[in-house]
Amino acid sequence: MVSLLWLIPALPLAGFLLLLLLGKRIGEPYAGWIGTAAVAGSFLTALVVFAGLWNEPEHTYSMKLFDWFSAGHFSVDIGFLLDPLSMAMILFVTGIAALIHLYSIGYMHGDSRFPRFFTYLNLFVFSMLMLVMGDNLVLTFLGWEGVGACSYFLISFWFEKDANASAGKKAFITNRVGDWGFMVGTFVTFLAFGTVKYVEFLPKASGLAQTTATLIVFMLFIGAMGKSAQIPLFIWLPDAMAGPTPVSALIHAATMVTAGVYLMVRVNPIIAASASWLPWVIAGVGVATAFLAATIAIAQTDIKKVLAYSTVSQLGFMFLAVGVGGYSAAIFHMITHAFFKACMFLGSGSVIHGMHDEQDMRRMGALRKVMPITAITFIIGWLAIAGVPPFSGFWSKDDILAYALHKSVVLYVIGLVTALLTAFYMSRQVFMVFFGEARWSESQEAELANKLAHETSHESAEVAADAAATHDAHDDAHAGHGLVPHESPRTMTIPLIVLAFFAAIAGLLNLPFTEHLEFLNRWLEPVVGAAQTQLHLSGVQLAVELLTSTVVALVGISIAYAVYMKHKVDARRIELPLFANGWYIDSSITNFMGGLGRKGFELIALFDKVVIDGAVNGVARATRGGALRLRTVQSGYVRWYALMIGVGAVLIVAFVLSQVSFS
Amino acid sequence: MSPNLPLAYLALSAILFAIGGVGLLVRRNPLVMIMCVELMLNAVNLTFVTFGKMLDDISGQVIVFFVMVVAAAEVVIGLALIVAMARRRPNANADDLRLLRG
Amino acid sequence: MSSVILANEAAATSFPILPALIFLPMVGAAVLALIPRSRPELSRQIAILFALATGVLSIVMLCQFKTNDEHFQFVVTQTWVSSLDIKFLLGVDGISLFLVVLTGILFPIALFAAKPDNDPKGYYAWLTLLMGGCMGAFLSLDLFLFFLMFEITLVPLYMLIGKWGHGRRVYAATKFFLYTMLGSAFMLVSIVALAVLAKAGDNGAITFDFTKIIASNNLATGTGRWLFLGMAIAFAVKVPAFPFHTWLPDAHTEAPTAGSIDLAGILLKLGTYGFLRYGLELFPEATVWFAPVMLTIGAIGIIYGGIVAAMQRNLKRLVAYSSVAHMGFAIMGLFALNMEGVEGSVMQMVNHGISTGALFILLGFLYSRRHTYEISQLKGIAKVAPVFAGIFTIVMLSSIGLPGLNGFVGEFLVLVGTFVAHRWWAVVAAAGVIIAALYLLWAYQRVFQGEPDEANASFPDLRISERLVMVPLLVLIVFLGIYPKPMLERIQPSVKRVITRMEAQVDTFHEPVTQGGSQLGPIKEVLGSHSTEGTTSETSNGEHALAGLGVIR
Amino acid sequence: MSIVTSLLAQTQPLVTSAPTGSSAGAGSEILFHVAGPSVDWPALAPLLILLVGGLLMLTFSSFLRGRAPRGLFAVVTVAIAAAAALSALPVWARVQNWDTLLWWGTNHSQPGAFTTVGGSVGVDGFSLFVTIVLCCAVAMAALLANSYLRREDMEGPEFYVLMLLSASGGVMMAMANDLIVMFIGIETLSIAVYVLAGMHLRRVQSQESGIKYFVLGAFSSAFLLYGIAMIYGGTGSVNLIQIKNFMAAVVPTHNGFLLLGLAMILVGLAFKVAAVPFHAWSPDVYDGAPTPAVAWMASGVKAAAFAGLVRIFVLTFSNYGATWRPIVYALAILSMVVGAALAIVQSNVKRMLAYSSISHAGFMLMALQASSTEGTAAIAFYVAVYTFMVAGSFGVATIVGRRGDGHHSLADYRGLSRSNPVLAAAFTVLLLAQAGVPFTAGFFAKFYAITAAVNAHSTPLAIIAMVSAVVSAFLYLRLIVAMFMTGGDDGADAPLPDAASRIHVPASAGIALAICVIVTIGFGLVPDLLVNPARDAKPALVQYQQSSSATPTITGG
Repeated sequence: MVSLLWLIPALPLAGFLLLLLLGKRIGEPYAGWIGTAAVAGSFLTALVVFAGLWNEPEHTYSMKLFDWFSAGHFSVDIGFLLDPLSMAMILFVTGIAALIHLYSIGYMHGDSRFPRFFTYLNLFVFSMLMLVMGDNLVLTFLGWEGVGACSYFLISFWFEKDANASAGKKAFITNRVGDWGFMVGTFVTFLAFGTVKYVEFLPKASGLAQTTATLIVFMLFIGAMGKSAQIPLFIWLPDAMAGPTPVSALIHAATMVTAGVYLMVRVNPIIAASASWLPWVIAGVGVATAFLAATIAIAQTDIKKVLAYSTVSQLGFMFLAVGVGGYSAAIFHMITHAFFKACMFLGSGSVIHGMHDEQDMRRMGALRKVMPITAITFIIGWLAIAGVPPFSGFWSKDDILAYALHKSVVLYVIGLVTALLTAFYMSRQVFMVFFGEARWSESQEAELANKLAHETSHESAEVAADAAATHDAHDDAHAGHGLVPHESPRTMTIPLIVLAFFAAIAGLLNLPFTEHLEFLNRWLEPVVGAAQTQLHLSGVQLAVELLTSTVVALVGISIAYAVYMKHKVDARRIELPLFANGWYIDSSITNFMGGLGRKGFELIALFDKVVIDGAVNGVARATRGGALRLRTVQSGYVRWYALMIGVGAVLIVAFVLSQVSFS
Repeated sequence: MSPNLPLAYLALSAILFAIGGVGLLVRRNPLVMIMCVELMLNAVNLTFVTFGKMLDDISGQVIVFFVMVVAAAEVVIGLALIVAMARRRPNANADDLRLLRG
Repeated sequence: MSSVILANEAAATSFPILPALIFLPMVGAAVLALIPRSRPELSRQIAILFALATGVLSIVMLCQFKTNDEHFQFVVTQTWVSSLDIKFLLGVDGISLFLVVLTGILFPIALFAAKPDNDPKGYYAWLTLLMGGCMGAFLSLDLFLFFLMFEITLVPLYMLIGKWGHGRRVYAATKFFLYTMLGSAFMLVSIVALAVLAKAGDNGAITFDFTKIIASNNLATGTGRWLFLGMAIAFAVKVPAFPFHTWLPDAHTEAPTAGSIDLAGILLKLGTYGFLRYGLELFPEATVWFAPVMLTIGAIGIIYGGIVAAMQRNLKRLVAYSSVAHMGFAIMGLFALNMEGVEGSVMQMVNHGISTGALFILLGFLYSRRHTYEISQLKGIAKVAPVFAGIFTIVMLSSIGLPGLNGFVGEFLVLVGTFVAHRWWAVVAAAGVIIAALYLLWAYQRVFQGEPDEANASFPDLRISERLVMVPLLVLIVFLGIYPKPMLERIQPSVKRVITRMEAQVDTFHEPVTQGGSQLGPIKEVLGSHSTEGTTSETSNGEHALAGLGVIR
Repeated sequence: MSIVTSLLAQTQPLVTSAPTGSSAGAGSEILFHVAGPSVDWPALAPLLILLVGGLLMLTFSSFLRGRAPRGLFAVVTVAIAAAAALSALPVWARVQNWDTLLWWGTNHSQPGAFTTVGGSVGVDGFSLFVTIVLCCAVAMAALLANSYLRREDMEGPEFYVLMLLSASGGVMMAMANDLIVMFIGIETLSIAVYVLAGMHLRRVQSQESGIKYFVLGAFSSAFLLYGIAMIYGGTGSVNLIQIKNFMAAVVPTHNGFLLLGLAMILVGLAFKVAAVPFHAWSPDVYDGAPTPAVAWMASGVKAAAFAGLVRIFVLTFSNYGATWRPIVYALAILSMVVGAALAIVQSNVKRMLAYSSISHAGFMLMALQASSTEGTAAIAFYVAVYTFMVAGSFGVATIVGRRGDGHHSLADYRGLSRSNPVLAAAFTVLLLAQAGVPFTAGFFAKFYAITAAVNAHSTPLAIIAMVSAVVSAFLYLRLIVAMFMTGGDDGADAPLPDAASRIHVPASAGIALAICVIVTIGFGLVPDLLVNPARDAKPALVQYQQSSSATPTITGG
């Protein structure tokens, strides 16, 4: 059964090829169904393989398809490594992807490039599977780049808008900065081990010199920072919301952005062998990202932006987990996050869809009445992310915090504060969108006014506002609708329900009460066991921690309730411009790139033109100039020519006579 | 003949040669320029004769006849060219011949 | 060693396939020159016929090539100038094999892809002549013959650029001609001096026979370095390596499409191929000695080419500068002096030929529709021409070096090889991948994305014939990205030969390799002296891993 | 033994006291019984055919006044040149020790290079090679002149006669074994060329060039002659073999007269090959002189002068290499660099070619500087190839110059590929050959010169040569651009000539051009055809073999 492994990526690949060649002819909606079927088939295969994996020794199975390339001592296969970690990843990736494919059939309805969308999605799933299944760093890198490219295609899917195109480009290039780290990390690995195959080098990690290990991990971590949107490379992720919402859910929340975490977990034996300060760096970056992104999320008004920053924040949590040695916790949170964040993204997509492409939360409200299914599923997701027991997010986040406390109180406290902020801003979002007064009835007029304002002041044209308008095809499809928001079609709500269900119960995967309940921990034991920090919490400690988390979550929700439902505090006192503008990090980097960075580039281009090319042309000019000057010697006077002969003769005679010896 | 006498002849011929050369450089009349060349050639003739005497070798003096023939031929050609030019451009001196330059 | 190298092919195959590769296109050029002016339409058909026949021959040769043979194959020897032992000596090994095949493929495609504005007869005649010259340069094993072929390619390309180009074409063509000729001036002196000094012929006579010269190996160290330098200047100009590159943007910008395709696809490889064959293989000691310089040149080229490309406003200039960057990889890989680097470099040469060739074809399509290469004039083409945009995207990603497409394999191997040998250069060069994405995506956004304006709204998508032209290249792009093994395993034996010879010839040189997990001890030391932040340089005395560096100091 | 003494051997008793008593009363006998030096007539045949042929043509043409059929003189000239060249072949076979030359069996008592006419004429491979090259140059120039003279209303035998006489002077130089013979050869060569240069009476430029050439030529001849005198003074002889013997016996004290003479002779010959800084005449003369005459000047005169240089410096003064090689080294650099640099700023095609020929002279000087067998072989090859390249190039200039010989500016070549595609193609081949593009004879010429230089450890010179070749390549490219690439950035949008403005290419000139192009490409593809003769063309100084009559009388010393 395990040998069906190859089928898992093969199905999406087949779907991709089919849609690439015939997509236009197949058309809507069959292209969508083909894409969905390919991924769903892949998920089912994964289940079968999963079943088969139980029987494998150490739950590990590897398969080599063919040599990819080799030269000298360097050799890479196209081969798959199936172990508990990759199995877990495969399952949730294919599962969620299948749901999001299904959802997209409804969401992308009427788009002129409907088949193309599924082509990209299938390619993405294939790449993501290569990433997690690859049995070596280079194959992982193939997937890593592949998902990056798909992300690029999908963010700029509606490329007619410059902002979308820019966002896609920004994502790709920012990721490339990380890729540099990944590549260098791969090189060091190869230098150190002579191989890049996980099963060959990971067991030898303990024999590695500390600095080497540190270097490898640090470089790979740079890669992970890019892909998983950590400070300072997180700037692309909020912009990436320019893509269609299913893309945001699939790529920029559930799967691709967690690739960095996966990578870190994958190389955990090397982290264990590296310098002691390195986990601190990872944890520090993680917790800082978590906190910073949470503060930014507080002040966002775009429904998807809030979720985007929240994703950044949660990814920070996962890196915190990696840094403090809680690898299984990181994976645990990754899975629960995938469920609830995908659920909420799709929910927001449903809202946007129902609101006729309105993304500004200030024009929403009381949507629970018109969009009940969306509202309920969204609320489940909210409770999960806010950390309210017994929803999944509570357990996974608490798991991370427990590891953090084990490492350092500071990390724990910041983590707690972030959790509070998370509860706060998510509650804010839920209250603004689904509760309170319905502000959408007036939103049409407001939109008109806004459009006028928009035209006068182009400066305010930020990506958020641009993304708000999104695709025109969609408008056409809904032309003539009433002003009333509506519930989405079934292809969209079914995935929501499924995801909400898992968002609620996924905590069961890894309940901290007894070792028997820690299914995930035990499942991942062969992969991360050696490097994992061993927590041995007493019942009291556990209870106190769980209680603290619960209290924090509830406090966060309460504050939000006070501010946004009861209006006891002016929201503007909390939504500081500093937060709204993302601590000015993005704008600073953009300004730098557009300003000083560009100046530098221009300077080099100028150097090329003036110095390098100038030297070449200068030589030509100098030759010509010299020749022109020399030409005047050829004056036309016979006497002058005779003088030249005479002088030449005298010089030669002088030279010759200088050799005469008069002895 | 005193031992230094041949050297004096050589020096004289060198001086004549130099005079001829310098004359060619400073004069503009084509005729005078040709005469200067003749002077140079005759200076060489003197040298040949002197060497022939010094070496007690007849050929030095015989060569002079060859040179004189050649010099005569040159003069003929030179004069012909000058005449041809003078037809088109009377009173032209050497410095006027500047159509070709650069 | 000469006898060893050529031994197996003493009795060559019955059909002289290599001379045919050279002379078939040249005969085509002659036929083209002779057809009457009144029948210009014939010229295209004749040119395509000859080029295709040559291409098919090259593929036949590829099929007959013995994979695990490090020797030259299909060898043909014919004395040409007896007094100086200049021979018509041809042979092909794993290094030149794919460059020959690339020549065979790219030229017919270039012929299919573009038509001249005027005077088709001359255009096609020069192009086929160029093909013969390129074939000759890759196949020659006689230094003199190589130089002739290397040099003769200038004339057709000069005429192509100067007569059928755009804009400041005469300036560009002249610059190209003189710059390259200046480079080869040094090479000619080097070749002559080598022949004179090596005296590798029978009884110490002068010979230009490559195999004899490398067999004789009687050059003093200093001499070898000087001669290498002379050759290196020519090749560096041809590649073109920083800072000898400024002829390239001009030549590319003004060249007609086919000229650009062949210039980028084939002619630049003459430089890197020359480095490999007549640098690494001919002057092992000097190569090792110069390696740091060349690595630096390569690394600078990668970064610098990318940065300058990012600032270009003309698409062809942009691709031209990207060639500088890509060829920087090829140079760097060669001078890593290990199997990974050199094999990767050969891969990179071929891949660059395919990708950049394809890019220029696409730009030719673009130009035929819009008559401009200015980025500012183009907008939103993806909306009106999705197939064009899609194909462009694939080619672009291949050029960026996306894994799974051909560009990645070569670049990655080069970087791995360089890292093993001289790590800081690789670390810097790897940053080139960021810049590559920067300029290509930037250009792509400006040209293809956004809402098309009036001038671009009626941009017609690719015709069927144009799509068909792209198919072979796209197939190669994907195939070589996924399964480059057939290619690498043919390259490997010959590269091995070069490296082995280098180890044998240079006392202190050992191929820089990793130690593998079994001997982690030395590596601990090696990397132990490394600072993670990258401030200090290595000072280790690790035995093997640093041997490559040790030799160079 | 110098020609002078041998020719006048019978007068000896009159001048010097008789060495033996027995001859005291034999004076009258000697006076009437001339026992001149033995003359190997077949060896002198080329020289005599050219000389006598020219004079006969002049004589007989006076009977045909006005009634000469078109092209008669040209045909006769070509025939004379061909006869001269053919007559050189048996001698060549003899020098090369061949048993047969085609069907013609040869049996020689004295194999190898030999000396004749009392040691004043040396016949060796090199001199014969140059002789044949000169004949070719005459033939080419005659073919070009045929239509030119008719076009310019200058018909008559004079042009051809002068050229034949000039060629005989060149052959004399190539065979000279004696400095006086050399001098007479040079003067025969030059005086005729002075007239040729000034021959186009209706063109002021032609007259000007004639006068300039004459004045400067005479000036430099004076230097040459003074040099000869100094050599004579220093060694006691003007015979090259005796000079060499003298130096072999008496060196190494540096002989002031000898060195001074060496320098002066170098000046005189450097003037003839137009080496910088003695080159100033050549652009002006090439510019002004009738173009076919320039074709002869550039090819023939240069070839003869190099033959002289080889004989005097490589052969005779080989021991003094340390003295003259640096000078030639410097001259070569100056010629190549200045020639190339000045060529690129010209706008007159004839001037361009003039400067480029200066640059070519630099290459040949480079080979001369090597002072080796490779060097002389390279010179031989270069001279031969260059003759055809330059004759062809000036041939094109002759044709494009049109009536009045005045259309020589670059603009006159604009669009030539449209009006005269074949002519343009031929010119392109010749230009590319001059630039040294592979598969043309021009490339091999440069290649051999470089090889010779490198072999002589003058690698820097070789590098400078190649760099200057690149500079001058720009010149050829400019011409090609003008012919082919109109409408580019190079010039205004002047109306292009079309087929209507086609320039008439006369048949004879066309034949000459075709020959030049075929030779240029042919030797580029199969260089062995020319390389082997060039290598066989070894210069040699051979001691005069005493034949029956004359008694050797060592004089001087």
